[in-house]
Amino acid sequence: MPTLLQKILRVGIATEQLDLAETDVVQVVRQVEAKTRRLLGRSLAIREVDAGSCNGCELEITALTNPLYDSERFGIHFVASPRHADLLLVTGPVTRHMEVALRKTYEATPDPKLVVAVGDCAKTCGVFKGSYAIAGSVDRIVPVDVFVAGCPPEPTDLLRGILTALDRWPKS
Amino acid sequence: MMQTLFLLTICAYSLGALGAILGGRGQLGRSLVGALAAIGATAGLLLGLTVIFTGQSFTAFVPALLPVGGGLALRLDPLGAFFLSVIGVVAIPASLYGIAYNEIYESERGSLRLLGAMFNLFLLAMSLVTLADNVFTFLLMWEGMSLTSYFLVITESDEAETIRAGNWYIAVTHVGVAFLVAAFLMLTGNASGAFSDLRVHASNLSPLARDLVFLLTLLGFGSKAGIIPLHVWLPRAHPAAPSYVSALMSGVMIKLGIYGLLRVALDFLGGGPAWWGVLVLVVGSVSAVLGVLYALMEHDLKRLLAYHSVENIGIILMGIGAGLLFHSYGSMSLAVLGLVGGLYHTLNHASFKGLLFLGAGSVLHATGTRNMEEMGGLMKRMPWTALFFLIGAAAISALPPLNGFVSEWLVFQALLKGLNIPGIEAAIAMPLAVGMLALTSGLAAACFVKAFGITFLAMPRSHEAESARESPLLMRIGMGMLAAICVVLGPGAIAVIPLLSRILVGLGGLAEVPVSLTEGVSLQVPTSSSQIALPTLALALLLAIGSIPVILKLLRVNFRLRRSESWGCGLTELTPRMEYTATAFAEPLRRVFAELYRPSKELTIDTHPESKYFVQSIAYRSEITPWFDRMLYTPLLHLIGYIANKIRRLQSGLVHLYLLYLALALMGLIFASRWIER
Amino acid sequence: MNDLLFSQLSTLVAASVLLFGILLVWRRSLLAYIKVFQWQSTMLTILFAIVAYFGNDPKLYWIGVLLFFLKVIFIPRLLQRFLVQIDVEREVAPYINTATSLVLTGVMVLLAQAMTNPLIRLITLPTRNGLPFAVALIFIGLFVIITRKKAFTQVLGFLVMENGIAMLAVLGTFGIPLIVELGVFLDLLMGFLVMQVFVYQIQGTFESIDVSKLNQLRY
Amino acid sequence: MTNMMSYGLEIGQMLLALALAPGLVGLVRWLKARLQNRLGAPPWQPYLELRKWLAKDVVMSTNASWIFQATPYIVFGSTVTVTLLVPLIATPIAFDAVGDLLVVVYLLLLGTFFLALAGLDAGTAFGGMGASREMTIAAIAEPTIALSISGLAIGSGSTNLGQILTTTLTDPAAAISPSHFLAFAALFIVVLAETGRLPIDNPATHLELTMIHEAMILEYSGRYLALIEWASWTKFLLFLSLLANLFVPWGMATLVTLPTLALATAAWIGKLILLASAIALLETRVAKLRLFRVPELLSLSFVLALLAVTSSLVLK
Repeated sequence: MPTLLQKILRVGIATEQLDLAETDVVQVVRQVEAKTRRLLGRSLAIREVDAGSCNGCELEITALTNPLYDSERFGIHFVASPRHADLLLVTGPVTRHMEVALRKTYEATPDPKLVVAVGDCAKTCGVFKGSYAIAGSVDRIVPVDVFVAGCPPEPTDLLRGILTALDRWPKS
Repeated sequence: MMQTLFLLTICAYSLGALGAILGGRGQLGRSLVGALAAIGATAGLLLGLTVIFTGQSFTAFVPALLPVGGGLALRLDPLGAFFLSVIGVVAIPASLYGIAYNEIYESERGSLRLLGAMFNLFLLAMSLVTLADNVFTFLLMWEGMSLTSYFLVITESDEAETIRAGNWYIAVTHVGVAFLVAAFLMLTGNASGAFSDLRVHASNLSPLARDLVFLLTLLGFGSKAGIIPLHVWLPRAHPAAPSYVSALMSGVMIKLGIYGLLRVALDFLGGGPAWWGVLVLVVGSVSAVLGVLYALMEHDLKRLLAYHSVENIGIILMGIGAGLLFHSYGSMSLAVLGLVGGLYHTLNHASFKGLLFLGAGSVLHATGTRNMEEMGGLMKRMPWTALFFLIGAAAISALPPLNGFVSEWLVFQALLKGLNIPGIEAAIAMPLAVGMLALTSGLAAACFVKAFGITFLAMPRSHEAESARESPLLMRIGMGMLAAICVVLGPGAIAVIPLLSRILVGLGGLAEVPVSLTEGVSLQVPTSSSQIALPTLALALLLAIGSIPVILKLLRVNFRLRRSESWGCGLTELTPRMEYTATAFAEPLRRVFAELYRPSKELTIDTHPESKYFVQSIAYRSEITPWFDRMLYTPLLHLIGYIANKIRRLQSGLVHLYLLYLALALMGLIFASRWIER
Repeated sequence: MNDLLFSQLSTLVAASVLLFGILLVWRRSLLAYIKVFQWQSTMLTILFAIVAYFGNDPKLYWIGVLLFFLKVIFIPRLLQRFLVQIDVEREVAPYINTATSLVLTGVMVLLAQAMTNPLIRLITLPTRNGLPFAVALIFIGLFVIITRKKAFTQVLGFLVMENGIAMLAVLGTFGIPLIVELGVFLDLLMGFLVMQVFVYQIQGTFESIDVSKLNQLRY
Repeated sequence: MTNMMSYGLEIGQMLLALALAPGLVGLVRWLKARLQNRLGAPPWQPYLELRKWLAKDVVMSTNASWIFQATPYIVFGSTVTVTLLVPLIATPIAFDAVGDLLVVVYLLLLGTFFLALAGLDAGTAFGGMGASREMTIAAIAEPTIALSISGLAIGSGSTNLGQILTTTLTDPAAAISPSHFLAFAALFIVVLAETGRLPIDNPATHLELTMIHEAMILEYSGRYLALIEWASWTKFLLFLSLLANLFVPWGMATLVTLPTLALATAAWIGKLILLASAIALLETRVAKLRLFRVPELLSLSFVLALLAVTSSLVLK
């Protein structure tokens, strides 16, 4: 126990502070925070759907929750059920096996909801294009609000994508 | 007035029995037989209530009938009247329910005549047990009750299992009767068999004889009540009997064991040393915990309920044991607390267990199976049955503000007060009893989540469940009556409890003034500030639950609702085979209590001949043999079988030899009687 | 008031000594056993200090200090080194499973209460209320020795039992003469060292410290 | 105390409990984030979540029945009723006469019972798994609760909450008795189990197979989810308040005047923050137990409670 506490104290807060240099990243982050606050009461629940990706995108998405990026500070967190989600984060070229699953996940999410398709595969099916196992890009299965390009996209891009999607949140 | 009610009870039941033998088929016949039973039960209930309210006993003496045993002596005092009323509470709905339920026996299955007649006679015998005022009448009616219920158990005699259940029942019951006869013989001595003489004679018995009488009655009545390990007949006989008969047997008949125990231990013997109370408490705790633990492992809906009867008898006995313990220490007001807790639980158990058995019967009627693994989704197909079963399930799980909670609260309070009793046996027994009672109620809640959830919720697991239909109106009325009683007896406890404490007035040296357990709308524990006001609580709860939607509406919360498939993690189709089963639901508890259950496991995996990585089928089989079967009854049956085999040598088939046996027995008896004379 | 405080404090600390005994039944990792023993001995030292302070018995301080060095520092350190050498981490599958063991522990405590009850009524020492805990702790130590398979755990059981005896002594008589106490310590140390050698031997012979394997010696 | 004031106090403490519950959970989360070297969401995050859920649609399974719809109301309603029964800032309160400690426990069991049924209602495997686990843990935690209650009831001779508090307040020496201390330890373990905290259940998990509480509510959304989560947060606050007030009642108001109430509220919140920090620290320190180790932990707490009762019997 004492060793653990010592370690915690020594490391301090690992999350990158916002008031560093006024970089691009920080601006994005600020905007996300402001927008989530305005639109969702600063609470955005994300359900991640891996529709056949190579897991490259997942690695970056996971990075969003680590102490460095700590998406939780903006009220963005990942949930275990689409019933709890506001936004679906879909990765990968949609394989034929995952087609139904993706559709059902979309169906299971309560309105209002958003879909962000992550990675190049999600838009163009990438190198998997034309394979017999592929059902098509994400937007052919479910309506997509925003595509995030990149193979894989960086966490910053992900945040930017989420931010853009939030613009489409229905005004009540 | 009382005379009329009494005669009406007797006549209605007798006519019912007669009518069933003469006709009793067809819609009209069935209705007539059932209605007569209901009338008899109503009259009995009214008679019981009259005696309780006026506090005056009702007596009837017919010396000409049964002259050998001292005549047919009947007397209904408040204690008996309470149990007579309990019979009425369950018998009225059960009779009405039976009218519709019996339709399945119109065809060849079982004899409707026998069923109707035995049903009425069973009710009559039970009623007269509470009225009996001498030993002979009591034992005769007790035996009549056992025999008629035996015939009711084997109604569906085309099934081998039913016959076996009947055999178990009749065997255990008669072992019990043997204990009772011995106990009553010791109690009677040279006196006449009248109960008033018994009271006098009991006070002259030596302490050792009193202890022996107590033990014999505990065993005798315990076998009827279903204490562990004498409960083995319950999980066998209850599923076999028609459901409304199970409701009566479990709701009422086993309670007459409690009646007998109270009558002898408290009334005749006037209480005893502390260890009587501790013994009853221990027996009660063990029955309660083991009953519910084995109930959890059952997937046969009616067997599950039968094991719960064992559990609830345990809870009743815990109250009574605490009462006897306080009685022996002379703290009479606390003794009343424990006894009232036990008695109130008797009434409550009668109502909710009756209800649950009727509900299980309704499910059986609709699906034709008792196996929970083949049910599911009945909520939408049988909404009324589901609602009533839910009320029963909540009541038996002791959820406030229903009736089961009140009686468990009383028993809890009695046990908590018991912690203050000096003496090391109480200091050890009481905390364990508190823990076991709490464990019991927690496990009961878990078990009824299983029973209700698997049976009624989600998707149907079989074709039968899929095509189930709601039961006929009369069956729903029967269940509805009991459900209403369960709800009313919760907050209504403040009206019933004073009556219960009045019943106990003067019994076995309890105070002549009824102990007040209520104050205003509160239930109040004597010599303590523990109290609950159930009506206020119920009101607060209803208000809290009811006002939430209103407040949400006022807050303009989003009320849109969309129906969609269940979230199955994106599965193509969620089929009933993927649902959680009753076995799976109980699995964690089976593991937790593995040391007790010692389940046998058998796992067979068939793989493809080419490669062991391709599994073709997996079969899993796990069985639990209750330890009392394993350790007590199996050896016992072997022993009896062994002895019977030896005795077979006596059977030669020669008439001369049999005559010799007769002569020898006669001579032996003569000598024996001379020896007893001396 | 002083007596009341003495009584409450000593009982409280005695109860916590017992608590660590119960924790020993619950835990599984051998390293945790050592920690539990260390904490228990610390509490025991505090108990000695309390009795020494309120009972005006300065020599108990000395025993307390000795106890601290022996049981909180020396033996745990030895045990830890020992653990590294035998390279076993967990007590697996005791003869009686943990949940049942814990319930049995509860029953043993009840028994201890029942046993000491007449005694408590007889004596007037302010520390008398802690006596059942001491007896219960001895039972628990014995129970651990009986039901656990690893020789290491049995050593711990032995140590805990010894703690129980020390607690009984300090609560029941306000400590025994120093020389006797020293003798007991020496005894304990010898016993401990013997057991250590014993465990080494088992380890060397069977490549395991599972005592249940000892029955192979019959063949 | 006049009637008017005592009922005002009841309503006041109910509103206070409901209002503070999300904040308390947010505080634990924030502290945990800090201990994980993260910035974390601010403590008021749960309020924002509530607001969002209340604005969203509900999606309900086609398999589900009215049980699914009634459960959130029953769970929330029973929790609200409990907030009336538990003395939070002042003692005695008017509802002491309505329900005692046993009623508190059984009312919460009522919510658990229906939540488990709702878990089964949609017919999904995870819902059933959650229901089964929740009921298992609730059942085997029950003896400990009952025994801790008895341990408390021996001293005061009653299960009446007001009476227990008054007894402890007037007899501070009892507060350092071993039975008090042991009952606290026992109840603390049970509170962790009942409110789904580590090491029994991980409130932050996303892995269905390790879930207990959350597995039952995977099907819920929108306002239903808001009600259930709010109720479970309130339950957490209530259990912590019980722990704080039953064992360390000092600071509670015994007279109803504005200054004493303000002081008592401050003391209560202080105690809650202390306990919440302890839980956050504990959750950082320990790992989740395997499900079948949980009964062992609970039997440990049972032994502690048994010890609490018997030692207070011996001391009598």
